[in-house]
Amino acid sequence: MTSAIPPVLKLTNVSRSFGKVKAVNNVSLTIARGEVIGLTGENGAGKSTLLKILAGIERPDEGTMEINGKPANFRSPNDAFRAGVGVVHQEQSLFTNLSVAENIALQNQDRSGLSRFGIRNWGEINRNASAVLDKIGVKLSPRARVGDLSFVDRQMVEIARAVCVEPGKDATPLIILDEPTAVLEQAEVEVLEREIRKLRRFASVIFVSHRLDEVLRICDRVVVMRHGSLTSDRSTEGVTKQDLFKAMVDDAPVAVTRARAATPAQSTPAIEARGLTVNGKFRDISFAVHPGRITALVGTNGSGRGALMRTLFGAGKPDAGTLLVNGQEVSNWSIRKAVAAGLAYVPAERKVEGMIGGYSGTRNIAMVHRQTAMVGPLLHPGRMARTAQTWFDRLDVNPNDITQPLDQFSGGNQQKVVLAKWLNSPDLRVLMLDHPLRGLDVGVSQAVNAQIREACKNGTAVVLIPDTIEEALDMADEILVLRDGQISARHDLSSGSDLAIKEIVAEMI
Amino acid sequence: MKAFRQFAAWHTIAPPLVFFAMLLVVGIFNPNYLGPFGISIVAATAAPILLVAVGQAMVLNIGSIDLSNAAISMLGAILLALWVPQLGVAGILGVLVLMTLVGALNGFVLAHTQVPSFALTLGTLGILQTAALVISDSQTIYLTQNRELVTAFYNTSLAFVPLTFWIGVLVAVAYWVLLRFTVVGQNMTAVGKNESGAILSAVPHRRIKTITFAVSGFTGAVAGLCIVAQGGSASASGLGSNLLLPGIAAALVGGTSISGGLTNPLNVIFGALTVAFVPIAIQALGFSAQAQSLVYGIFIILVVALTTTRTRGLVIK
Amino acid sequence: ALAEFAHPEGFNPDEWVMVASVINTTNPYMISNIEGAEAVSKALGIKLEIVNSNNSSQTSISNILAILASGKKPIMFVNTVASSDAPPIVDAVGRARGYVSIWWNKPDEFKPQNVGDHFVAFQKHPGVESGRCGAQALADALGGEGSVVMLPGVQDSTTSQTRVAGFRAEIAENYPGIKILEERPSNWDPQLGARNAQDLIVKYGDEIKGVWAADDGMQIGAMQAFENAGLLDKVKFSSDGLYPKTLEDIISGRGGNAIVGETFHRGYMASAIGLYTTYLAASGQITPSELPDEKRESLFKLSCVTPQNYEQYLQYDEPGAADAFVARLVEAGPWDTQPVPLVGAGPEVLPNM
Amino acid sequence: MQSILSRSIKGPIGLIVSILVLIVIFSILNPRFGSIENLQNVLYQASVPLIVVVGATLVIQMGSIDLSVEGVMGASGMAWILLSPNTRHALDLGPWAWVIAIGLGLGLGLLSGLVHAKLKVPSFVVTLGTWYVGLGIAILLYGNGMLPSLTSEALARWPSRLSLGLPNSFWLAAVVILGGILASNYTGFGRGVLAVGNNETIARGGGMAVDRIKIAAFTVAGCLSGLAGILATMQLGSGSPDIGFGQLFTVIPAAVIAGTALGGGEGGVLRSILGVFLLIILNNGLVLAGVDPDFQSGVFGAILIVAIVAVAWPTRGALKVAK
Ligand SMILES: Nc1ncnc2c1ncn2[C@@H]1O[C@H](COP(=O)(O)OP(=O)(O)OP(=O)(O)O)[C@@H](O)[C@H]1O
Ligand SMILES: Nc1ncnc2c1ncn2[C@@H]1O[C@H](COP(=O)(O)OP(=O)(O)OP(=O)(O)O)[C@@H](O)[C@H]1O
Ligand SMILES: [Mg+2]
Ligand SMILES: [Mg+2]
Repeated sequence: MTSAIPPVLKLTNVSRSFGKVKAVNNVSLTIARGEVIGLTGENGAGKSTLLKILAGIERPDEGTMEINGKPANFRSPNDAFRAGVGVVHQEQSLFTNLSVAENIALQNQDRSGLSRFGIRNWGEINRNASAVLDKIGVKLSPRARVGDLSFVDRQMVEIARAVCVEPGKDATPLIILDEPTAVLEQAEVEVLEREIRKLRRFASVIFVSHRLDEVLRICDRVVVMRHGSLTSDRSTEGVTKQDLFKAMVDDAPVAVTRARAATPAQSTPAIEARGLTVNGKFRDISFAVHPGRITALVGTNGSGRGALMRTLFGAGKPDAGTLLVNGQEVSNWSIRKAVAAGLAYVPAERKVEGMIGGYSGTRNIAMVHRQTAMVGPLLHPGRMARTAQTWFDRLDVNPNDITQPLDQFSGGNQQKVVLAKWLNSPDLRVLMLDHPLRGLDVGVSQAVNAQIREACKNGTAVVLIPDTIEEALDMADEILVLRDGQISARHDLSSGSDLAIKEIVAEMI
Repeated sequence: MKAFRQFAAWHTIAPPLVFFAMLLVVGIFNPNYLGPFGISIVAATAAPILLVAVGQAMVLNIGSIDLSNAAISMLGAILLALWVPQLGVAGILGVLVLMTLVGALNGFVLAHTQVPSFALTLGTLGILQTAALVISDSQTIYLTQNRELVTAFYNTSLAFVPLTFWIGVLVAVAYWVLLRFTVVGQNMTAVGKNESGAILSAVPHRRIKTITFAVSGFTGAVAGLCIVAQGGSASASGLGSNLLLPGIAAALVGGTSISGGLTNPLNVIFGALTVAFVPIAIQALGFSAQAQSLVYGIFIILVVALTTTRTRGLVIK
Repeated sequence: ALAEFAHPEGFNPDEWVMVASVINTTNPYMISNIEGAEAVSKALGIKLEIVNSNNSSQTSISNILAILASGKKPIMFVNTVASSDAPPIVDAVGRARGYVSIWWNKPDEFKPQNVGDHFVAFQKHPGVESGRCGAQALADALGGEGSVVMLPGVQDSTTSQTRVAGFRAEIAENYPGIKILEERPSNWDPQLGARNAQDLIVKYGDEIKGVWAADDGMQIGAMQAFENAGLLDKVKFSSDGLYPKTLEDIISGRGGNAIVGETFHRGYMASAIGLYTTYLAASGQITPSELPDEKRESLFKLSCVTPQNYEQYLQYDEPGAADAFVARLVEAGPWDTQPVPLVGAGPEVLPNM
Repeated sequence: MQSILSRSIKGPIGLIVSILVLIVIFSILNPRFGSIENLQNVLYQASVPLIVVVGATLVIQMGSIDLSVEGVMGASGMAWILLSPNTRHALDLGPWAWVIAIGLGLGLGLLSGLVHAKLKVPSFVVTLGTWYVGLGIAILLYGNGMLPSLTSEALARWPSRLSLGLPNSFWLAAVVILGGILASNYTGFGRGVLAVGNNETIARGGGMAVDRIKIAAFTVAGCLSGLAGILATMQLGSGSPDIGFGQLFTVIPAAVIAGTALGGGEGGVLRSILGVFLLIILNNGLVLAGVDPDFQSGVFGAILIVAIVAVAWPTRGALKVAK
């Protein structure tokens, strides 16, 4: 083909290793102008590494890269940005102490008008940010401090920042979105989808997601990575989820379903809230979860689900209402009392709240329930290791090395360890999970869900904040819909009623 | 240098290595330092620094800082000098208990009011200084009775090294065991590495902070014992009144991270030896009195450049 | 160098090292200490090491220990950072089979007589006397009437405490018309002296007629504060040490002859006396245990200086004054050298108040 | 993450209230406390730490610390007075004395910055080293000679002379503060400092010249310490290597109390200035109130604790991280 327009991106035999791990192995990829490419693959398949190479953060060991027909040899993220590559990283990379506008401007230092003679022109910086935010249809004050924003809003700022790229004339920007939807809710995903369709008019897009239906819906072409290599590269037309599975893993996972637990007749609820209120977060919440049942809390971001769950766990003081655990009313509730009463909490922000990154799997698992691994006040390293090894084997943690610091594991494997930490309880009464599948691939997600179901079977009550409504429908016996801090609807799924996603979305907003 | 840095275990062996290298260099100029006398001097000087430093290292390990621990030593020394003549061993125990409580109070207030430890312990520092002045009536308290009970710790040597230093080593080993093999120790490091994560894992973080500062207070009191053992007397601005910065420096030279979650009390032993040895080495190498401050500064920078922990990706503050 | 100094039989100067330990190298008094030590070292032909304590007891002690490790026997003069430094230093010198004299600070109970021959002497200028000098000069200049403020040094320093006691006693005994408004310890620090003086000016305004400081450093700061407030010529100052800067101010009559009283003693005299006494013991020319108490725990003369008599002290700041002093010292012995002969025995008795 | 990490004092309101409470109490104890004369006195005394705190704040905002203040002040102050009309010798370089003295501060700051950024040595120890290097330079410059004092009446009186009713020292500090605020809010450097302090890893990943920012911050701090050394020397009228004595333990607590978290990313020049005033007023007030000197540091410490606890109390929470 002798097209006058060169491809936006042309990768030839690119590789990158970390020690023995070949994170990216001999990848060749071409993206045409205006194309939206879906990139998917298991956790640790090498997606982020590949994107970091495009973004100038990692340098390839081998191979060549061309952007808009020009050889690209990025030395820094700035080089990539100037060449027209804008990135939303998987891990949020905003300065939480600075304003929205400034975060956008910092990435955009070369733009004229933002500073004159080295002096910041705040008016222009704010105007520029407003313009960009408008362009992607986000309603945010440019002056807001990023640290005060919700996770989603921050994600929007990231996207705004990425679309600021201004490659030279005749050049097409390449916008890279590394799992932008992992933290988004249904409605927000729709906003993003619209946004990507707009982007396509002037840019090419690489979109990474573990949600295969999303990939199939949004993208023109889908590329699958596995162990660092490209295993599939084809148009989305006519492709099914099962096809993608096969390209990702050796054997497609067997979908497990669980018979829903019936409404218990007589048993005491493991946890019950009566009129629970935290001013400014949620109001008058009443519900009960019985042993062996799963209750999902759905709602938009900011609807108060997270705060409610934290309050149940003793991490926040209710302003009104009562809380009953195992039928007993509790007072002066605290995290330590909650844990002693058999409660467990898997927070959404795994790295910051869920685990001790610098500690090994062994130590993380022994953080909470370690009665069996203690001799008096001393730790029993042997027993700790045996316990950890049991869980690593049971949850199939990869790499199966209980001594490696947890921050060196992929997110999915981290989540397995966090789960193990709580499941290791001798008497787990209530398991609370805030977005437990965030960022996990299909295989790992099923593994985690299997563990949740298993715990449930053993008589644990589960409170779940799911990523998607599908997840809620798949897992829960009961769904509580929260809107603006109040319960707007309840659905008992054990009666077998057929619930439509649309219906729930309507109750959310 | 670069090759060294890449050497993964460098930071674990650097503190002892740098110390012995310095000893060797000085020994070449002045062989007496390689003998028992040289060793005993360095160890004697290092003893109070070591004690203050391991206490500080424990506090740094949970991500806080204790600016008051050297003042605790000072007050401890004065109380020892006042109490030991009448009370003997009970006086020593009394001081250890009291100073442990002072440390615990620091930690308790810190944990429950959630103020920055830097500011809180600065306030405690002021109060303790006043306490030292007032209790000593601005006098040097000279031990007359029961003098040997305390000075024996300095005057008795084991393998040429005074007992005060061995006490420091003992305490360092105890803390190492505490951190590696006990629940409390594991929780301390967890709080230092990720406090939010620790809180949500039901770590009793308030108790942990109280205990850690109590540990620092206790170690400070033992340092006070070393001061009195060496001086036979104590005063508010005398021996031991300049231990704060050397203590922090020794903890850092010993590989402790100032941002928390990383320390090895055993290496702090060598950190303290190094920090104690630098001025001695400068004197021994024969720099003029006027040049000593300059050379001291350069030495400190060089030593730390060699011993700093530079784990990949670790942000150096 | 001087003509070869004749050491007594059996004293080999190469086996010995002279050590002068000073609190820092930034204070004029300490620099003068070093000068005196150098003069003695030159005169006696014994190598000299200076220890810079950098205001820290620990540094002082460990650096002294470091020199002891060199293997030579020390002849040592120590200007201690704090009283409590004396015992461990003396103890270490004893172990190194050397000799030491301590200047200015030691615990009262720690007496050379009770320790042994290696602790040759404790020496100082009387602090009470110094305080009395300052009080007299100041009170007389005010005509016996008026309010004064005091700037002591470091609170737990005996030197400062004795000077303060002397000042207060003199006022109480002889100047009923003088009122002491306040004491503000200023840690021997000129800047703190200035800051405290400023605060006192705000507090008392022109009620302050006189300022006494425990040393000239703090007085220099205080004078600057009063000058800034435009009050220098309305206030009188007295202090201790007759620093070169102070001398200049007296000569120039700064602030309408603001400085009315000073004391005279020089750092080089202290170190020379200390080192020479110690040398005598080291070389066997004296046996400390046979000396009377006043030579073991000694007070050396301190002169009151006024704008009227300062000229007679100028000779001691001429170039070569230290060498000249050492020559007289070797001639007359440590207890009888002008202008600082031995005048009494310590420990200083604080006046009853 | 932010929602759970220490949300430091929102705005300096707690601090302003603390200062006002102190002012009221001290004025009741001694009416002279509120006089114009004392205002001038406080401003005069605050001017040196105010200059230093601007640099210190930049460094602390970046998550580092600069302990070298006192040494740098000594070196620059000594260099300046020896090159200005003084009692030692006749050498008088006029404005060049300023350039050379501040240049010395710049050099020392550059040294700290380079070693910290390039050799990756914790700033705490590097600057402990530069402290002694600076002090050592001051001592060597001082040598064996006599105390150098200013012979120029004009220079010696300049700091305390009043312009528009306030001492010149303070005006100098005000210019520096203004510069600091502008640099902090309106330059890439100032914003970079905040970004690095917030998250160095992200800053590096985002292609910011982190090392350059770090070196620049230490260099600016060095220059300002140098300037402060000159001012302190002028105020005293004589040079001393110890001219900076006590500044470190005014300036860093001032910044920290004012909410410039030692971890970086928070606080600001304006707030640190309030911190300096809190400490200076506290000291000045204790003297004016006639608190027994024996108890001064104790009362100081106690009030400090009460003040910071009062400021931090409303932000307590089960999950707040307090370092
Ligand atoms: N800086 C690094 N050092 C060492 N190994 C690394 C590094 N970054 C990535 N890896 C490894 O490279 C492999 C690919 O990681 P990458 O983050 O690219 O996967 P991914 O496909 O983005 O996974 P996920 O879906 O979880 O985001 C993994 O095995 C990972 O552990
Ligand atoms: N950092 C913050 N600053 C101000 N308001 C906040 C902040 N975080 C949350 N909120 C508000 O608190 C309320 C509850 O939010 P929270 O994050 O606790 O629950 P949630 O958003 O429903 O949880 P999730 O994100 O898991 O769905 C919302 O009104 C939200 O706007
Ligand atoms: Mg990834
Ligand atoms: Mg949330």
